[in-house]
Amino acid sequence: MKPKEIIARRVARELRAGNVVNLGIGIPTLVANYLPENMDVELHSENGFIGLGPVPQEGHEDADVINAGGQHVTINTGGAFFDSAMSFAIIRGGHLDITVLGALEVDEQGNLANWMVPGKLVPGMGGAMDLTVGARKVIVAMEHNAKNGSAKILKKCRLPLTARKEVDLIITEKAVIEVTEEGLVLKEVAPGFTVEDVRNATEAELIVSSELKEMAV
Amino acid sequence: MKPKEIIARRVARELRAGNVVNLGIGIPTLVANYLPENMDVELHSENGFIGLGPVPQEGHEDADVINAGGQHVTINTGGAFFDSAMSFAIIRGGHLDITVLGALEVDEQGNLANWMVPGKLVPGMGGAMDLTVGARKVIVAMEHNAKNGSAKILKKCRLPLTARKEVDLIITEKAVIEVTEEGLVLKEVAPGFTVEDVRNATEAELIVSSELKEMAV
Amino acid sequence: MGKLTTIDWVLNRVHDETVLMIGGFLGVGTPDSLIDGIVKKGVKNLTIIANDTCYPGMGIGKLVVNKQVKKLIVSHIGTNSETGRQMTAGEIEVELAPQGTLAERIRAGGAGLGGVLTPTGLGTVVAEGKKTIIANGKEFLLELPLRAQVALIKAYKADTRGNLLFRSSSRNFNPLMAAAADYVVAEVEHFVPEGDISPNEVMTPGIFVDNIILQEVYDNAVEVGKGGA
Amino acid sequence: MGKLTTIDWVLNRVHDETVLMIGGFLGVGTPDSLIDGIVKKGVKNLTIIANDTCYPGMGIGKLVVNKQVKKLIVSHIGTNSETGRQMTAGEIEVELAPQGTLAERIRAGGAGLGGVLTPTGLGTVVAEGKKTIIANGKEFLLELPLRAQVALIKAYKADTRGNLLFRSSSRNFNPLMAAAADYVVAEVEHFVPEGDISPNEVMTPGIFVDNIILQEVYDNAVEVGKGGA
Repeated sequence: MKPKEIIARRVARELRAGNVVNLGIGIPTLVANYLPENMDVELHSENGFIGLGPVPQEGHEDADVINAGGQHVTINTGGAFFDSAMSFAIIRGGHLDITVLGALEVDEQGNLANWMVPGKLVPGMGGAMDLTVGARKVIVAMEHNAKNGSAKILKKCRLPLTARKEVDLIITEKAVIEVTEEGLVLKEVAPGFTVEDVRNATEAELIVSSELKEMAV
Repeated sequence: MKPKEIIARRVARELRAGNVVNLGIGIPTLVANYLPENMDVELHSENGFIGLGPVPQEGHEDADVINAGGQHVTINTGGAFFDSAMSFAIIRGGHLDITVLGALEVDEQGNLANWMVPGKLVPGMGGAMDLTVGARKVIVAMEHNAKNGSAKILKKCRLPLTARKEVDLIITEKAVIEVTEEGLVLKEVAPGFTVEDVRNATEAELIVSSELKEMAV
Repeated sequence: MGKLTTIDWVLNRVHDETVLMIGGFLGVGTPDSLIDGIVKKGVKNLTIIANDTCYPGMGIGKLVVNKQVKKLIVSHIGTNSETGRQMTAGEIEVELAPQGTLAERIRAGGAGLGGVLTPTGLGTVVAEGKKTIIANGKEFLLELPLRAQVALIKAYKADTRGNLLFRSSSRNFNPLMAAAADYVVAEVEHFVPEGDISPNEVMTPGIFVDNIILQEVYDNAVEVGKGGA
Repeated sequence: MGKLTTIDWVLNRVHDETVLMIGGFLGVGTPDSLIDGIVKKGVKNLTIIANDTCYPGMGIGKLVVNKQVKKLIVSHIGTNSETGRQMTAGEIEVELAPQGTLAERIRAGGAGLGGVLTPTGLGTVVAEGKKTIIANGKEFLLELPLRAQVALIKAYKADTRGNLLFRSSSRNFNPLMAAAADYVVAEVEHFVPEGDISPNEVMTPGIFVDNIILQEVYDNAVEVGKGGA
């Protein structure tokens, strides 16, 4: 299995029937593919609807139905369109159970950086700051390390923050890590990796959970 | 003509085609009866619509269509219903050209008191404070004096204010008075009254306009 | 989803001291069946956030007459003499808020805003005890969000997901309250299957609505309208 | 009423230095005909308030590529490399706002609020230079309202009074912007007589809309969707 698939599969296990969930661009979007059939999760699209459905077949695109990444998607029966103020009232007002976002960096305090690299990449925060502050549970879904192998789970974020102390759970292809008041708690390690492997790939201190488990994928 | 009719007729002359107007309870409501036929004024009802139409015939009431006074009314073709946040966004956001309200007291600075008499009457402000602050033009439509003959146009309001310095024009059965930086300017006197009559019925100082006219009713 | 339930089920969430939001404007858009249920249950010391207290024997007015209310946050009580009497007698606490301010405070509660700045109420008793903030060189009052434990709203139609349509001027505060409480119940006239309300038509998305009850049959149209005449 | 007009008429209100709001999210819900008109007119130094700058050759992206923009207030520019290039080169000023904050700022501009308190952006560069306010014991950023001289929005359908219906996810910022500018123009696909849109269906009341233009025929559905893929 590719790392992205492992991550998406594991994130899918965090979702419960009835949850209202926003899936960010990239790996988070893949999570929708691994939800149990008929599990009634309400996917929210921050450009203005709830009930985000699958990508339409070629030739069946509706010009007015895109997701927040600009791709053509569909809306499920029973969904609802609304304006941007309502969309972010849902996000900010605590009506979103879970947001799943990618990250450039995340740290021991649950700080998140995922919106810019000064001097290099300034795409803008889009909805990420509101999602991170507003969602009841913030899950970071990302590959454990950067392409050059450097750590992304740090003692302290070096890039400009998206939000302060808002991350609850970090899910990578190597591990599941919970952000707690005491610091980062290693809860699960993926098959084929040891605790030491995860520690070596991580800059932040990791507290090994007394209930450490193998990561289910 | 009864005083109320004189007042309502004169107020109607202040309205222009295309104006978005809110008419308060009491004398202001009567203004709708004196608009020129086919003059396209958009009446706003703060409980949630634009396009307020006439009272329906007995037996033709729609349970869900009332005005802010709780009376059954109708909505004109081309009108629109909305929620209370939108209704007051229209009011507060400067989208209302004119509000016409009754008053207990109004003073030289354009202060208005029309929502409570301590120890006696505390109905609440309803939409009056927002209407007075938000509308581009605030017209007070009231009988010149209280039932006991006492002045209602004062040097300084004694009752708790509805809003500070927001009144633009005062229309009574005796006079039309404009609120200016210099004070209250008497612009029109109704047929049958003299400037002295108006002064005697008014506590506030009145500056007689150089263009004083007979009030058209 | 099973959002449709009974009034009794809903009343399990309404106790002495509960903070309630109740939709409606002079009785129009008020969930009458739910109110009748509360009257029957007889819970006391309610805090009610609503536009008004309707008329003495109608809508929210029933709860006032039945002495079930400890505190009101409303914009207007002039149509219910009993509310005024209880206030003057010190039996009920009444916080009066300008109607547009009330709407924004409820909206802020639902939208996760810490407050809004409004010019309404400056220089009046409404400003007493509130922070004044200068923004862009102008003075505003800081008005804080309102939330409730339970919101009882009235809609015209709901589908099985809880998506709502409101009708005419019965919309008023209902969509705002739907977002601003921990537990939200919509009393509706019509209950339809998922798919009967198009995603473009929905006025309140179903994710805000926890339960739905069908309104008992009322025909108080004429009385409501005359009460205000 | 005569709200229906021509693009040329609308362009009489768009000059060098005009502050514009333009609806849309990655091109969906963007008034393409009006943008083409501005490109043709060639006015410079525009300030544009919008969610994003779409893709280089599309929607608002055309105005960027054509170097007609002095300043942007947007939540995202990552889909338009030319915007990034001009920003890095100092040719364009970009103020980035969180998308929900942008929505509330525009709404506040239209609703006559002096600002809103939001938790979004606390502890980030977004907080720089902004007032922090404690409300109910929690910290919030004070975000100020946005208004424009001209709002160019896209709707699905308008009636002669200017009442608007939006379709699907093309709604986005359009209803908010309709309330927040001195002059508001809706580009629509369908123009119908007064009465064809029921008062209960209206999404933006006609009183907000000064002029309406009919959209020229476009069929860029597939390209827009692929641009973001």
